[in-house]
Amino acid sequence: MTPDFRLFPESASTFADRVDHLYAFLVIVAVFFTALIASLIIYFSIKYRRRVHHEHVQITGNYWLEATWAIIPLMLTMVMFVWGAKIFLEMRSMPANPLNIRVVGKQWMWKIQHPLGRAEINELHVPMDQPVQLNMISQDVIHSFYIPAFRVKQDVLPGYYSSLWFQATKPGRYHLFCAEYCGTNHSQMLGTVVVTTPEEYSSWLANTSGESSEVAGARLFERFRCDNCHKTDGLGDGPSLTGLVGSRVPLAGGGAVIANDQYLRDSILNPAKQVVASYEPIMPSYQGQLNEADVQQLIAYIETLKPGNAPRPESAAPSE
Amino acid sequence: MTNSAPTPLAHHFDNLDQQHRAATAGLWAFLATEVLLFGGMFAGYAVYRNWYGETWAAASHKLDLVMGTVNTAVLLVSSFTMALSVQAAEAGQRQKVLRYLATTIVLGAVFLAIKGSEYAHKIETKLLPGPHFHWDGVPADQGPAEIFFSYYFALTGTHAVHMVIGLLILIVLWIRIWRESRFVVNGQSVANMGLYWHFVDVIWVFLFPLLYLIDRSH
Amino acid sequence: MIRHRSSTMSSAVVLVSLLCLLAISVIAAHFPLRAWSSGVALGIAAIKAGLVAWYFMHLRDESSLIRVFSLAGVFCLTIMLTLLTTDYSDRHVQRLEAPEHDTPRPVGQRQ
Amino acid sequence: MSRNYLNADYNVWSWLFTTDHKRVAILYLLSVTFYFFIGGAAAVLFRLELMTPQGDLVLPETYNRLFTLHGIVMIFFFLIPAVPSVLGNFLLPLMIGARDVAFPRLNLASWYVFTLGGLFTIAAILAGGVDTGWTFYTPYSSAYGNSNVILAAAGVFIVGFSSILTSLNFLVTIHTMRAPGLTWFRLPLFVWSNYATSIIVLLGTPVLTITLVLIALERLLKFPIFDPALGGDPLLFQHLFWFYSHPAVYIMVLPSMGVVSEIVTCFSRKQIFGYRVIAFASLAIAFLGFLVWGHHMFVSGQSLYAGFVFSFLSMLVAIPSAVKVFNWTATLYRGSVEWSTPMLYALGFIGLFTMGGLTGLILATLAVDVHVHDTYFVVAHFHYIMVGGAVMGYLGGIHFWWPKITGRMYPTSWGNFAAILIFVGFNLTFFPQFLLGYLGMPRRYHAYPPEWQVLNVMSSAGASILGIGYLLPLGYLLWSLRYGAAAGNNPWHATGLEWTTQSPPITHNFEQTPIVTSEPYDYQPADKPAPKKVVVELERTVT
Repeated sequence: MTPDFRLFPESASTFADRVDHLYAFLVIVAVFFTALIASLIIYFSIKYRRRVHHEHVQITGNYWLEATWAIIPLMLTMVMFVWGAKIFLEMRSMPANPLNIRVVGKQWMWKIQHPLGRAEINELHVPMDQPVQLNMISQDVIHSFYIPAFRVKQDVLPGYYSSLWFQATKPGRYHLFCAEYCGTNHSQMLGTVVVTTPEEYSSWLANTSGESSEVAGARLFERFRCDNCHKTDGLGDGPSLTGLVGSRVPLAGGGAVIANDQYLRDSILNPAKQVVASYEPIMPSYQGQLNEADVQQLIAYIETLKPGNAPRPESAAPSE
Repeated sequence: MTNSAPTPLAHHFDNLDQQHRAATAGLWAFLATEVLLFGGMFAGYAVYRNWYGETWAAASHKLDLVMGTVNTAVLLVSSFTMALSVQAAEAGQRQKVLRYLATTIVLGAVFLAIKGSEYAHKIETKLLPGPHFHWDGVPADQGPAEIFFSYYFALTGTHAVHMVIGLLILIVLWIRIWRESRFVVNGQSVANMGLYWHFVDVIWVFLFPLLYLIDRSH
Repeated sequence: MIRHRSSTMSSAVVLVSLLCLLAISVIAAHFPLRAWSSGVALGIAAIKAGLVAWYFMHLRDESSLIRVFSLAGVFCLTIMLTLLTTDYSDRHVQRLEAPEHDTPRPVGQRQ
Repeated sequence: MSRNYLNADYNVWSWLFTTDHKRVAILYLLSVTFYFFIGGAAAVLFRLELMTPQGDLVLPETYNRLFTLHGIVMIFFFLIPAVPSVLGNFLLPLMIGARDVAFPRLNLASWYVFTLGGLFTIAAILAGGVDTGWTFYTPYSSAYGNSNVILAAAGVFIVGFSSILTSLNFLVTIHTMRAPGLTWFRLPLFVWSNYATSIIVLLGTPVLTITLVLIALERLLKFPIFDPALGGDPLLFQHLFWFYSHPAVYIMVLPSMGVVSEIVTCFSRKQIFGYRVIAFASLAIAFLGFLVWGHHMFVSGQSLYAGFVFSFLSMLVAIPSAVKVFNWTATLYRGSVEWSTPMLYALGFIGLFTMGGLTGLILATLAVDVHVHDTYFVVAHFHYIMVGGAVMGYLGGIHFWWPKITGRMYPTSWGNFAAILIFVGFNLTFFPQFLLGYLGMPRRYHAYPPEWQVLNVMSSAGASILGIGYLLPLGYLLWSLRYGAAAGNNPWHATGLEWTTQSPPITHNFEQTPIVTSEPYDYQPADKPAPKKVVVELERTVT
């Protein structure tokens, strides 16, 4: 028996205990009914075995009894549904001020981009006691980001952002898996989640020479000449991007959307999907020219464009 | 030649009525299956049409409305002649059956010919999805438009396959009735064929507005 | 044995109705009906399909069993489309026309 | 020996061109047995691989192909056809007093279609296999995987038509060919459950069929259908796939439920407890089965609301299943229970299906599913349903009707031993996987962290017991064909029309069309000869 042998997983996030409590309830129900059925079967088939019980009695049914054993399970399942839905809703309600980390999944690795430029592969450093939100996208096939110790999992799709949040509660190193079959080395698409104190995380974060997403995004913005159309004064062929993120964008053909990551990504790679009202659908697709990490950097840059801010940070000038 | 000879009774049925009920029920159950076969594509169609309404309207305008309308009419008329064949078969009128079935076959072939020329035109104008697809509208619409044409070809292609199968069975049926010197109008097989043919027609009745008639107002 | 109520005359009437409906459908598509456009087109298609099924496919002479069979596929397709809406009505494209709910959005959305 | 369907004619053509539903059933029996052992062999290999945490026995590519092979072959070529196409084909006309199914030639055609689909699948295996998993998820299957996706999809596409043809036949046969007096509520529950199954097959299978066509179009001709790079939706495929493949679980298990109803009544000599409720529960399962597919997609990125709706609806499926389990158990109450081989399988079914169903509820609970989705918990759960349920039911049925099918009796002590061995081996194989799943071991992993080795070794050890358990019936059933005692027309003293005709039945099933005057499972108390005695005599002659 290896020293690590255990029958129950570690609990290291705020969700873990809550999911475990629900699981315990479910297991108790399951064990109770399995034991009930099994003991009834064994008891009946011994007590009424043919050797001692020739005189079987015909009983064709009993509607009250049957109604009872339809209604009791029904009530139990409703408890399961409501309880499960409640926690699920929290898992899917993104916290107010999370630490945002961007994740790109590709065959067969996880690329992780922290704020302030620190990036890593197949490792995820997070501070404990602080909500962390992962914004994830896949470069190729469907993957699934899974941290058993946190009881969280979310499929990572090509073409569409998905997100996941958790709040770690215990320092340590935990497994990170790809849970959706993604090809030959699916079982090697592993990683480690390293939970540290917020102070350790800050110093880890600072210890980098990498350039931040915003700066890299600004360079891309420059290189692809996005500002030719997206002028800050809104008089270009495309809408101004200042203050765009989080705002309500009216669409050609009615309706409107909130300008979130998905909207920005679609507008860059698949502009036809949602054309802004009163603009011509002339924006070309940058599909094939930008990979998912580039798009994330561009979005990070666009997020900095707020009214009052300088339209472009100094560092955005093409370096070299 | 006005009375139909009795349909032969298969060994495992008690009487002809039972045999007839079984055949009709079987065919209708099969058609229920077919609804879901097309249904799988309708579901995808609904999703994308909802997402890419404008682009899909633009892509739909690339389809030839005249040809589509003519083809719909051809198919509706062929349903009519098929219905007449069934009616004639039930009345045991062999000559009429042969005549109406032949008309149906010709109309079915006309439909496929028109469809074929539409396909050829789409391929010529690079609207066949795949590596050579080219969209001359707004460049950004390329992807969703290509998806439209994927659905166009998948839906009409599946429909065309059904037409071809129907035509082959019709031709075999026609030859069998024609060659039987001591004529046995098998009312059941003509009726079964009729159900299938009408069903394929009904599918087209839905495909036509879904593909050709997306918002033609501008 | 098989006797369906049908005559050349009645079939011809059905055909003429079908062709008229086809014409209406094509004409209607050129009116700016906006949101109603596909509803009208599909409604007319449904009427046409109903005519074909009821008269040409002899549904009016069949037992209720056969009528149930004829609707089974459509019913099942309706289930599929209805349940798909629970997903697609709230995914990817977020229309604001529905009032903003407090419930969270699955897609990363920060404000 | 008197004339029967087996000795009516001997040459090969009389089998290959038969339209006798019983002979078609035998053809299916041979086919599905073949595929069962192919799929089993793949399982043996990957269970061996999983004995150690490192992927050291086979390459990752090979491992992926093995589990895909196991999934495709077991699901489409064994579980789905097993009970309907073998037992259903053989028994359905007998049970309703008909001379054959409604469309005998179509019935034979379904076997040829099945065989053709099988050839494609075998071709895919021989060409190097396919590595998409049986789920064929896009965009991996359509754009990235470089294995024989098209061949394998073609095999599944074709085999779909065979189950459609069989179901079409059953549906029409049940509607139009019941013997005089055999009203709907006098039908054996096996017939009811096959009826419900046929509805699912007819309405579900075509959706999978067309989805596979769409995959082929996308892969071969580069038609964008699901491709996210061009604005397509990769989840659309999952919706369409599970629209069939979730109900497919009920296609696998409902017929086995029917088998269990027959066996439990016979060996407790009781009418079934709550006949109508069980009959309607089958239909309810068939209906509700279409409403729950989205519970395979809780973490896939489908909307929150879809998650709520599908979780809620999934809970509802538990009710008819639970009612069935309670009713079977209640049937034993004050019966006269005989521990025969089929009965052991049936009781095993009830227990294992209960566990499978209850763990299904755990999976339907949203927050917990987030953790256990795509882990070994799911693997364990569906094996409890499909192997603990469907396969136990199938084997129970084979042992119950073997004397009717072949006219021979197998050695019952061997039968009992194998049944117990399978039960033990099964639990040892799959119970540890529940623990592994909650620990977080993802499915389809070729290598895994070392701390999970103990449980994996237990599972592999159980699999070897299970493997032996499955080989035993193959041995003694074949043995019984030659050496088994003549079974007689009704060795179990069961009710049901199939037992009123000769064993093996004559080609046209009945000398005269039977007329039914009594309720199903009309086991008369006392005055009949004690069946136990007969079985004892049989055992004596056998051993």
